[in-house]
Amino acid sequence: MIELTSASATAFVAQAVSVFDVGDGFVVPLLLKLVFILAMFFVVPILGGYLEHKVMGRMQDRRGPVEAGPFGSLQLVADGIKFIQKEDVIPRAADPWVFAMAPGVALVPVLLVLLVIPIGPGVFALDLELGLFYALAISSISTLGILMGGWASANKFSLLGGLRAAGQLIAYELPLILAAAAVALQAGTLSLVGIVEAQATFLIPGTDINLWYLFPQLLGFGIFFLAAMAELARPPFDMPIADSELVFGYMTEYTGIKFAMFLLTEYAGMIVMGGLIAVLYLGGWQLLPGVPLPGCEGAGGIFDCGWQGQLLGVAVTLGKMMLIVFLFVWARVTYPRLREDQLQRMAWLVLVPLALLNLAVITVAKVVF
Amino acid sequence: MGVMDQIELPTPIKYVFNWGRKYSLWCFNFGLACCAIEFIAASAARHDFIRHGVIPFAHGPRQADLLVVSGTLTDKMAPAVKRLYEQMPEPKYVISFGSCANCGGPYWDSYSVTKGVDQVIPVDVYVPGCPPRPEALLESIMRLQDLIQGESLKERMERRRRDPITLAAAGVPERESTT
Amino acid sequence: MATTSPPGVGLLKGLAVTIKHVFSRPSTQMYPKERPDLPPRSRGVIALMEENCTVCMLCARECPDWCIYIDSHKETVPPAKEGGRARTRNVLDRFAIDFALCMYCGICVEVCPFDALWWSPEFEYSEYSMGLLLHEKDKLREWADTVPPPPPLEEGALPPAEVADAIEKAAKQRELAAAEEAEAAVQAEATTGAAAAPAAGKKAEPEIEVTAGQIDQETFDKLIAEGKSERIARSKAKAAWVKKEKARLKAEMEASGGGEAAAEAPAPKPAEVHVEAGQIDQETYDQLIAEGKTERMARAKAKAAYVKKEKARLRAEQAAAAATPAAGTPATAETAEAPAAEAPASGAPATDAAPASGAPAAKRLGDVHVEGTGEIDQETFDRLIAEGKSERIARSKAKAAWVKKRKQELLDQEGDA
Amino acid sequence: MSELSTRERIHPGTAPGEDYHLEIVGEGDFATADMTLSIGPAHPATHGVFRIVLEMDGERVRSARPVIGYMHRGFEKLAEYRDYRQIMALVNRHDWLSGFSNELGVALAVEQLMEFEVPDRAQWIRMLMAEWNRVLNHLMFVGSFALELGAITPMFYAFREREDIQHMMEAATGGRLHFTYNQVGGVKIDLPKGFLRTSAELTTITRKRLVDYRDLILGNEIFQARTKGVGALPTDVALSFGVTGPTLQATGLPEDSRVTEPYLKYGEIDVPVPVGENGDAFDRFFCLLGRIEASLDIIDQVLDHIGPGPVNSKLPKMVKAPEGATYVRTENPLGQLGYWLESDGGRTPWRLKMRTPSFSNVQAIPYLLEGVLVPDAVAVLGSVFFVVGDIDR
Repeated sequence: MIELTSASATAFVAQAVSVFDVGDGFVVPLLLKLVFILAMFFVVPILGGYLEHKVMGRMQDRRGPVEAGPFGSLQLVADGIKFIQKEDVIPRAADPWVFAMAPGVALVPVLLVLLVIPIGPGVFALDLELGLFYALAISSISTLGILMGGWASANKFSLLGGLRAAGQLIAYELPLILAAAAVALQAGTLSLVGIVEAQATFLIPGTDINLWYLFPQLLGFGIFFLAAMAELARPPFDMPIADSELVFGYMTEYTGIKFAMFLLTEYAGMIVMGGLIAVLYLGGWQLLPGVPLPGCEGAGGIFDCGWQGQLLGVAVTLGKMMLIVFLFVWARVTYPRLREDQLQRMAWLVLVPLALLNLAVITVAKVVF
Repeated sequence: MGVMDQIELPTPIKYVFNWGRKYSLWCFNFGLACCAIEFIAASAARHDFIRHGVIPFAHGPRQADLLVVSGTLTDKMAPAVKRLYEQMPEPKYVISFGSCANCGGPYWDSYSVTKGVDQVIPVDVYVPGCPPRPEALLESIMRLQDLIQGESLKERMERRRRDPITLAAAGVPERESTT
Repeated sequence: MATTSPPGVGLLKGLAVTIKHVFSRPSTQMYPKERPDLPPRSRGVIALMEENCTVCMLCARECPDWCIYIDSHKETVPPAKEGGRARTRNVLDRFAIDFALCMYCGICVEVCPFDALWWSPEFEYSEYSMGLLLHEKDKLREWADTVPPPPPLEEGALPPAEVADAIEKAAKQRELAAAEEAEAAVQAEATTGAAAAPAAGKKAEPEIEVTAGQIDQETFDKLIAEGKSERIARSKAKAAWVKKEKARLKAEMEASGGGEAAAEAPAPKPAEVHVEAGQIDQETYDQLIAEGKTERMARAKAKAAYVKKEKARLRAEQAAAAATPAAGTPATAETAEAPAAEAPASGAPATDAAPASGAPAAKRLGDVHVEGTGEIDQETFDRLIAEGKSERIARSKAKAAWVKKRKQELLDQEGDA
Repeated sequence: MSELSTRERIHPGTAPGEDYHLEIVGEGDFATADMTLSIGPAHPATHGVFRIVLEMDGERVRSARPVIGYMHRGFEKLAEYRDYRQIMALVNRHDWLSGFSNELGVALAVEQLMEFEVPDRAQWIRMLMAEWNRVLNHLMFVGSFALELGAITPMFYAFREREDIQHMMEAATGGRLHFTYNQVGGVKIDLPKGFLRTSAELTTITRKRLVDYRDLILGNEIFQARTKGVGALPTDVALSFGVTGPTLQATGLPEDSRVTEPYLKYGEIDVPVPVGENGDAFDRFFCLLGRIEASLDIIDQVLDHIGPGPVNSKLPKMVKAPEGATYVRTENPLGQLGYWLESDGGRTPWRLKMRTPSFSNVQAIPYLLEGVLVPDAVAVLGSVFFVVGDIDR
């Protein structure tokens, strides 16, 4: 009896997961993908937020949330439930339309980027040929939302925060793209799935040791990581919301659900960046370099997986995302924030030249080997 | 907000909603004087009220659900407190932390001190002490959470509309022993 | 200044510090489940031992916030024995502390002369309504159950005044009892003398009010010459002056009092045995330890034993030196009271002394009821006015002086009768 | 509340009669004006209700004007209506981070007026407590300064230490912030058993943990980039503003009342005074950490010296300072605290004037803020250590 139930359950899960491979049909896969993306969108950031709470707590010698749900795991759920009940305040002097639209404009691009990030063998919503290009292009639209919010709030702190955000995000877009370009160059494709595949088959020249791009592109990884942190306005690059200077930056006047959307943007952004880093540098859903996932066949064991392989792949990607989130939190807990001009200087005088250098080296290496 | 203060919600939904408010008290610390230090102590490692879902990350009033007035309120400061309170979105809660905020405390005979924050804004829980120890804040937060869990938002808002300053004691749950 | 290190090292060190804490136990105290460890002296809430309160109103008067509310009424108590006088006493109707207003300074607890107020470390009494923070006496009485015993004191501390007094008193009593037994056979009157001694001893040195500026010039000059600071020299010189003055007065008293001075002399002596902290009676100590007492207890008891022995020894020496019973002219109750009764009259007013702590004579004075409150002692009044005191003060003091005189007169008449 | 004038509503903080004008640069569509940014009275950067009005050109501060008085509680007036015991409980509240040192100042003043000799043991205990109080105070500022620069963690570490120290001090005094432990003529009651041992243990622990702050903040390159050369205060300017304490010592002047005019028993022990070089925010923080270490050293020395004896002397029922006046200055954690006590012989002082360190220290803020960026302004505000109650009183 028990075996029967478990068998049917596994069969159901298998069906549910492998549905993404189903090429034929349109409506059902689309709906499923939508549901999948939304689940990703709401559940994973909450996971990230919980991780942040807990890690920050432990690093600061305390425990973090405990009471809400088991071990405080429902803390962010409680936050969400609370935010929908809050009064929605629009300052009288604000531009109501722009003010109302800003959180959406900031949030939707992040949601769209999630579409292309593969989180398991065959588990992705879209495999765009120009996936990387799409991701980077779309994610910079968020900046517009932040700027809108900052301007429309009719608050000096918001305005300063919005301007800082615009300056900062534009400055760090460049090293981010240059570092990603090096990866695309090495992989020879802009497809994110293709990049994972390329990493699975990348061998150190002259040997048959498989490596992720983290190792040949260590410099690029560092640049991408820093730039991602700045893009997300995470401390120590959180000048746009620097609380001790600008209260809450562009979010100062936002209440209730709109504020929650900005908050979600931040957490989802962390997840998206974590996913991008996992895909670009950490071999996507591969457990270890050169080791195929159980139940998978084919090139490096990254495709043609059974449902076990798919589940494991999803778990591995999520684990890598959480690792990146952990690194973000670690930096946040440890460092004071930079000054705006130091931040700009770092972008233009350090990161951009280094990214160019990285690109050049990779190009040469690509040509030579 | 919106309809939630107009209609009485069905009990299960009310329970969930109250639970959400109870464990997500983003807290704006109105650190005025000595008590603010004990407030910080309550947020720090030893006492860590984030355990109870009190998140001290609300840097401005707009994101806050809970205003902890800790310290002496002076007449010069009173308008600012009132304004900050009004900037907070409903539903909002206030804890008056320490003797000064309760009713002027050691400065009861000072010409420049407002004799209690409840002269300006409604207060939900009063914490005695000068300054109260951090555990006292934790206790008052749990008391506030009891209040939130049992309350009806509709009733609360009606009461607020009737009498914007004093929060009528009616509807306040019976005090139960915490020990 | 910070040492120069290669760039990035500082950043890495910071990361090391924070990651280190992930693997250590958080220092969080899980409050509602885990009770805080509160020191006994912690000022959490004020408890009232209602039984001890005499409605003296000191706490309410001294409170900087005026947050103590006391109501009381007088009640007449029937005389204790047939033919006695009915007495009145204060009955506490209401005792309330407004904890919303209280500034937790502890002055009320400090000034309470009858140990009716205590600090309890409890802190969990926040309320939904401020009115409930006004704790009435029943509530305050409940807090009294949570009052912890006071903590032991640090090494090198003098014992608390009450304990020291009690030890002293007990030692004195024991020693007096011993002396009594020893001398009873030799001298019949010794009993009365010994019994009177402590009372006399207590008031042996008349109180002298020292006004600022009166210093012993000799001492002052000497100290200045020794290179001491002016402030120190001044204070020491003042102390020297006080000492001298007291000696002088005492000598005067002895001269006027004649015989009883001799009886007085040995009385304060035993009290002068100075016991250094740490000097213990080893024998007692060993014995107690052997009995399984704790070390602290044994030490304290051994110390007391030492004091007792030492005093007994000194007294024995004195007794040996005095040898003849003539020296111990009986100090009767009347003679012992004399200096105490004399003190206020001799121009050294002990106005600040609480009536309760007065010598027996003062008590007897207090028993005498004097009618009329309008009169003042013109002499005192004039003197005070001449001294530049305000009229109000002079009047009240003069009034007091009149009452005192009148009482003395009445007392004398009684005595004569 | 009276109706505010239009001017006040638009530009709050300008004094009546003061003409408010914005300098307009450029013409036509390109005309720009400076922005007035009012930071405070309830702003995260001002840790308290300190308000500062910045006139800004973009993110650069043109001029800064502190607006104080939001925490004015009339201490000096209240003291005239309280007897000396009550004052002792009152004054530890004006600089709420250094309650014991404040009481100490009043106690010394009254004792000086009464020409009272305090027993040795009481003096040593006072020193012990004053130094622990100093450590408490400085730890708070270590945390809050880092917090203002965006580092959240040092605050938590600082409070971990503070909790330990506060717990120890509570065992002796009964209070966590407001100790009310002094009385005229000594301290109220002797230390509880185990205090000295805990003290000795805590100095070791705190010293060990100071390494964490060095690694986490002082040695951090970002911190150095944020603070070095920011808000540099020359010695002469500092002196002309009456700046004292770590802010003055950071400029290189080893001025410390404990050394230059010893009170209690400071003359008998060695008091290290850390000094900075440039007087910038970094040096101020460096001095702060140095002073914690110095205090721990002093505590160790006190523990060696403390001997048996009484801790207070018998007092008259009502303490009355004789007619006269005196001025006592003590080295409070934030700088020199002075009490001018004038008595007419009554039970309350005729006048109690306070010279509080924070008040003098913030006088330098407009000087320091001129021409800096907003983030630097925050660094300056965090590094000129002040407590708002100590400014406004």
